[in-house]
Amino acid sequence: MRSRCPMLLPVLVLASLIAVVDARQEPAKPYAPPRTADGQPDIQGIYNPVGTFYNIEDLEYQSLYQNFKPNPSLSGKSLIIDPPDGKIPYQAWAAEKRKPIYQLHGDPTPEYVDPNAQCWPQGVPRHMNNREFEIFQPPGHVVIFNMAHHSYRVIPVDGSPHIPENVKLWLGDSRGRWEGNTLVVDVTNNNDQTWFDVMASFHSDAMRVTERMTPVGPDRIEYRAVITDPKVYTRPWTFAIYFNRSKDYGSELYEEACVEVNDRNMELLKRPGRN
Amino acid sequence: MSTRLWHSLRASALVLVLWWAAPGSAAAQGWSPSRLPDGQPDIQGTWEGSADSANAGHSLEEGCCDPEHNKMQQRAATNIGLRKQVIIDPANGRIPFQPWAIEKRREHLINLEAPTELQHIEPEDRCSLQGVPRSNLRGPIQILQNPGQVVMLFEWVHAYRVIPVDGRPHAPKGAATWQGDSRGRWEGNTLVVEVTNFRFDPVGYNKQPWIDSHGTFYTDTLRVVERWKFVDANTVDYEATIEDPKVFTQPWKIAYQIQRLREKNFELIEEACWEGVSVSNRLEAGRIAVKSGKQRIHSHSEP
Amino acid sequence: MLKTAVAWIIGAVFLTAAPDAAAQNMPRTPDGKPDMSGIWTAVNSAAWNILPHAAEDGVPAGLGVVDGNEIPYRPEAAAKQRANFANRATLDPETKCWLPGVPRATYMGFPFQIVQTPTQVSILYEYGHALRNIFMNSPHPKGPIEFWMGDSRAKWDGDTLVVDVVHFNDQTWFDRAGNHHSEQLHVVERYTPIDRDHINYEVTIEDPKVFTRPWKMSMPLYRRVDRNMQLLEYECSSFDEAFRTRGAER
Amino acid sequence: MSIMARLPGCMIATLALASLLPAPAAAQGSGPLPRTADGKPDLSGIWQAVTTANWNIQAHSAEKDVPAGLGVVEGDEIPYQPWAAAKKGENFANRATADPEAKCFLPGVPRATYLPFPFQIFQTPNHIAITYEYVHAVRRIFMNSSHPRGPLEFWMGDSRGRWEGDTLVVDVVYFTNQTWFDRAGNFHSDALHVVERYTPITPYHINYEATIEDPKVFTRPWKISLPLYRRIEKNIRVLDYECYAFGLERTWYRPPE
Repeated sequence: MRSRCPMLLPVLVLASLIAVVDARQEPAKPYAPPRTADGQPDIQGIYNPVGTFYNIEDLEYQSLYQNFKPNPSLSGKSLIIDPPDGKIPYQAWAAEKRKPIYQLHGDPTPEYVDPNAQCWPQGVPRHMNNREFEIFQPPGHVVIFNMAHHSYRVIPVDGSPHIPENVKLWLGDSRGRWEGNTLVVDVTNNNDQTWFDVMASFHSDAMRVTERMTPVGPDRIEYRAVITDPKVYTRPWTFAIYFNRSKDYGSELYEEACVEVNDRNMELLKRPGRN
Repeated sequence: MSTRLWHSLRASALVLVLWWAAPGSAAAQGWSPSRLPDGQPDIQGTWEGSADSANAGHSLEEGCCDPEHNKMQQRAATNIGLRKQVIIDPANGRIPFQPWAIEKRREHLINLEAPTELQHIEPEDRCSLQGVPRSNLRGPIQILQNPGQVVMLFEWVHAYRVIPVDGRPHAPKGAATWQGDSRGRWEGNTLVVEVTNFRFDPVGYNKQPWIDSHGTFYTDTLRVVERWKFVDANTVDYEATIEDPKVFTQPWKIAYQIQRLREKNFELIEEACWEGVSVSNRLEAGRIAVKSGKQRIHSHSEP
Repeated sequence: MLKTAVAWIIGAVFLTAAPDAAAQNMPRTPDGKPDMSGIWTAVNSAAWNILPHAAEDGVPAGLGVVDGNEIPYRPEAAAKQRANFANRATLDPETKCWLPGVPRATYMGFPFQIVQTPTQVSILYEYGHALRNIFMNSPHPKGPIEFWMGDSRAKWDGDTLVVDVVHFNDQTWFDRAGNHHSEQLHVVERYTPIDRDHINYEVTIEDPKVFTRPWKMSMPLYRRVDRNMQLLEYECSSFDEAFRTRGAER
Repeated sequence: MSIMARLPGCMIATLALASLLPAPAAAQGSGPLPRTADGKPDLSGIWQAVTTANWNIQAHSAEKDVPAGLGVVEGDEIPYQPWAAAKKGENFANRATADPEAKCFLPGVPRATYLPFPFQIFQTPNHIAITYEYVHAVRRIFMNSSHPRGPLEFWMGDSRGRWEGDTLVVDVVYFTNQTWFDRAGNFHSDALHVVERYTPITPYHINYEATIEDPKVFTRPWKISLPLYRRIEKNIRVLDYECYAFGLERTWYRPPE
């Protein structure tokens, strides 16, 4: 995480630590997970992300999407821990492009419909910030299975190179490595069709994401994603959530078809004068 | 549980067994060929139908050409008709069409003379594959052999035939092809090839090979059995029995000789027919002929 | 890096084994050469685009087969490729069922059969029954000659069949994305058996009229092991569409 | 255990003799099979069927843009009940729109296996996952555990696996009646029961068989079989093919050129 002014760095680190401290109940000694057969820290299991799906920059509006009341107590809180204002550092033209979505986000026209609502893959890091997902670690890989849209992401941890640059993929091309008990994932080759939430928080196909997943306890993983996109943002920004191991879900994710049953939803959007 | 390895072992074993079964007839008479590793007689080289079958590809009954046609093909003006009767059964040398098929063939011959649609131009002039036995009547045939198969390469439209001789079954009926599905076996020095699964166009009969340019068509029940009898190092007595109960009144047989090309290091060259063909002027001529009522049947024997 | 990779991956197999080590389980012809006779297929999406490409409607994504992921076009040739791409629906010679040329015939997704003999190796392609007769240890005829599939002359370099191909016309493309060449195209193919069921197919392409330097593509070829595998046909000139256009041509 | 081991010695010498021996139960193939710690053949890796079965699982001639194929159905005959044979003909006639693949729906089993796209097998002792490039279809094969109580309907069915010697046997039930076996209209009902057998022949080939049973549609079970090829390209990856999004990409927010 490069910041423009080195002096600022310690302050930022301090700030993110404070944000984390109150949430952490476990003892100070760092948690050491068991190992898989091929020596990876074993973080397998089904998790629920604790973040938000609706507006990562302002948690007050989480509920509008499902027509509940806004929650003023969360106003101003954001999942973005850097920059400190919790906002995505859009370049001027990009901030402008996003404005119409604010008026329409409750009742969007097809052009402004959230790609997720059309069952398209949610992209990185959003597919970690949605609903239950499973971490599966076969030899040499970490594989994430989502319940939503039966999407999956394969993260090889074998040191192999990325695919050629101009092959753009919905969930990008991930390469992972273990630094101690933290999985560090470099995600390149992202296409430009996914958002980070319902509010058209978009990116270009030059986006690169560096994720850090650190198990801090048997049932909790801290997740940080540093997002870089010189075409759309003025500087890199960092997004932070955590995952709780799901106790009630049982051990098997089932198939959730989306496209197959989505024709009806798409029809709802196409109201007169809207399609 | 059939494994790839197991399958190939079993197949090659079969050929060995097959070969031992018939040594007697080879030694009895004629040519004693050199043998390939899998026991097949070595018939590799380049071959071509002899002069007397030269025009049979155009018409198995009449041969082909008239003086003007020959000039166009830079052939001797007198190179007309068949030197030697190619159809040996029935004895009259005519194709034993059933009544309805005679009518259909006439229609083809009339359209051939004054084509107004692409469908009227016969498959060979549209650079299509010729099927069997007609592929063998069109220029040089290079034969290569590998364990378990005989491969025939042609110059015309870079066609080829792959003839397994390892006893494997025919392809399923549903996978019909223009060249038909060949399966061969050796009886002494005679390569016997059964060909079925021919591609059949039930509507226009023109998106399938014709047995000759004179409209000799067939249906999905066509079955051809070829006998390539290698009488000596340079001569094949070729015979083919053609059978289609829906079109012909009886199986009929053609026979002629095929000779080894003596030309040293002869090489097949690329013959890109489809890339160069243009049929539009033929259609233009056909439309003019029809408009002026000058339609006649295509023939070389009538005046 | 490979050793650590192997440590992580007990299951996955990286086929970067040196060809010689693996080639000894390769069947051999009586004259001691690797016997590549059989039916083969390239399994990739190079037929659509030999460069890396994302998925499109009907077009699977592909990692590309060109070394370095870049074709060194001259400026005007690069412009022509862009124009070809824009009009590929009508300009691609494949849409007219013309012979595909070399090396495109190898990776069209259709099987092809290698018939190997000491003096001649013939390759029979299911697509449009394209045929290449590769003559061993003999010189090209004097040019200029223009063939769709070029004139192929080969020799053995150890266990690798090296095929030199010249005398092309300028009508064929390398894929459906408009990558093109001139009649001065010179192709050198290297067929190196990795083991009984895989060949490493490497092609060097040279055409001073179109490219600033030679460039290479490479891909594995897979021996088809389907039960009773045989070539069938794709007689595309007989399909209605090609049929009709030919009739209308002047 | 070296993965790079090849078949010792030369194959040719044993050709004549070996063919007289009974078929070897386990696969001798070229080179010993890679195995996991618990001794099972390791099927992990990226695989692909190379066949025209997705056009038509039965033998078929070529048509425009449709390559010919020998078919993968054993005996090349599908034992439809009379009404079902008529329905299949109707499907074939309307295949351009009626085929679920035209609408980018999940392909079902066994069709997912022979789509012209690669898929990756991740193998662990009690759970095998298969991730498909086509519309990121996924199958989770839970080992040595029984199907949950039905009735349930999944597009990709519920898969339970076990090993029989070196063959992975996968029992799949709880299908919808929405998927087809190919683009030629071959269909099934929600009573479909598929038993897949993945038998590695060499480190690079799996013999894939699927027995198909559906008392509502067929008069008897029938079987398909085809080889799967391990993809050996260097750095091969399963990519993506999100066909329902083709032509709908948005550009209103792309950066100024």
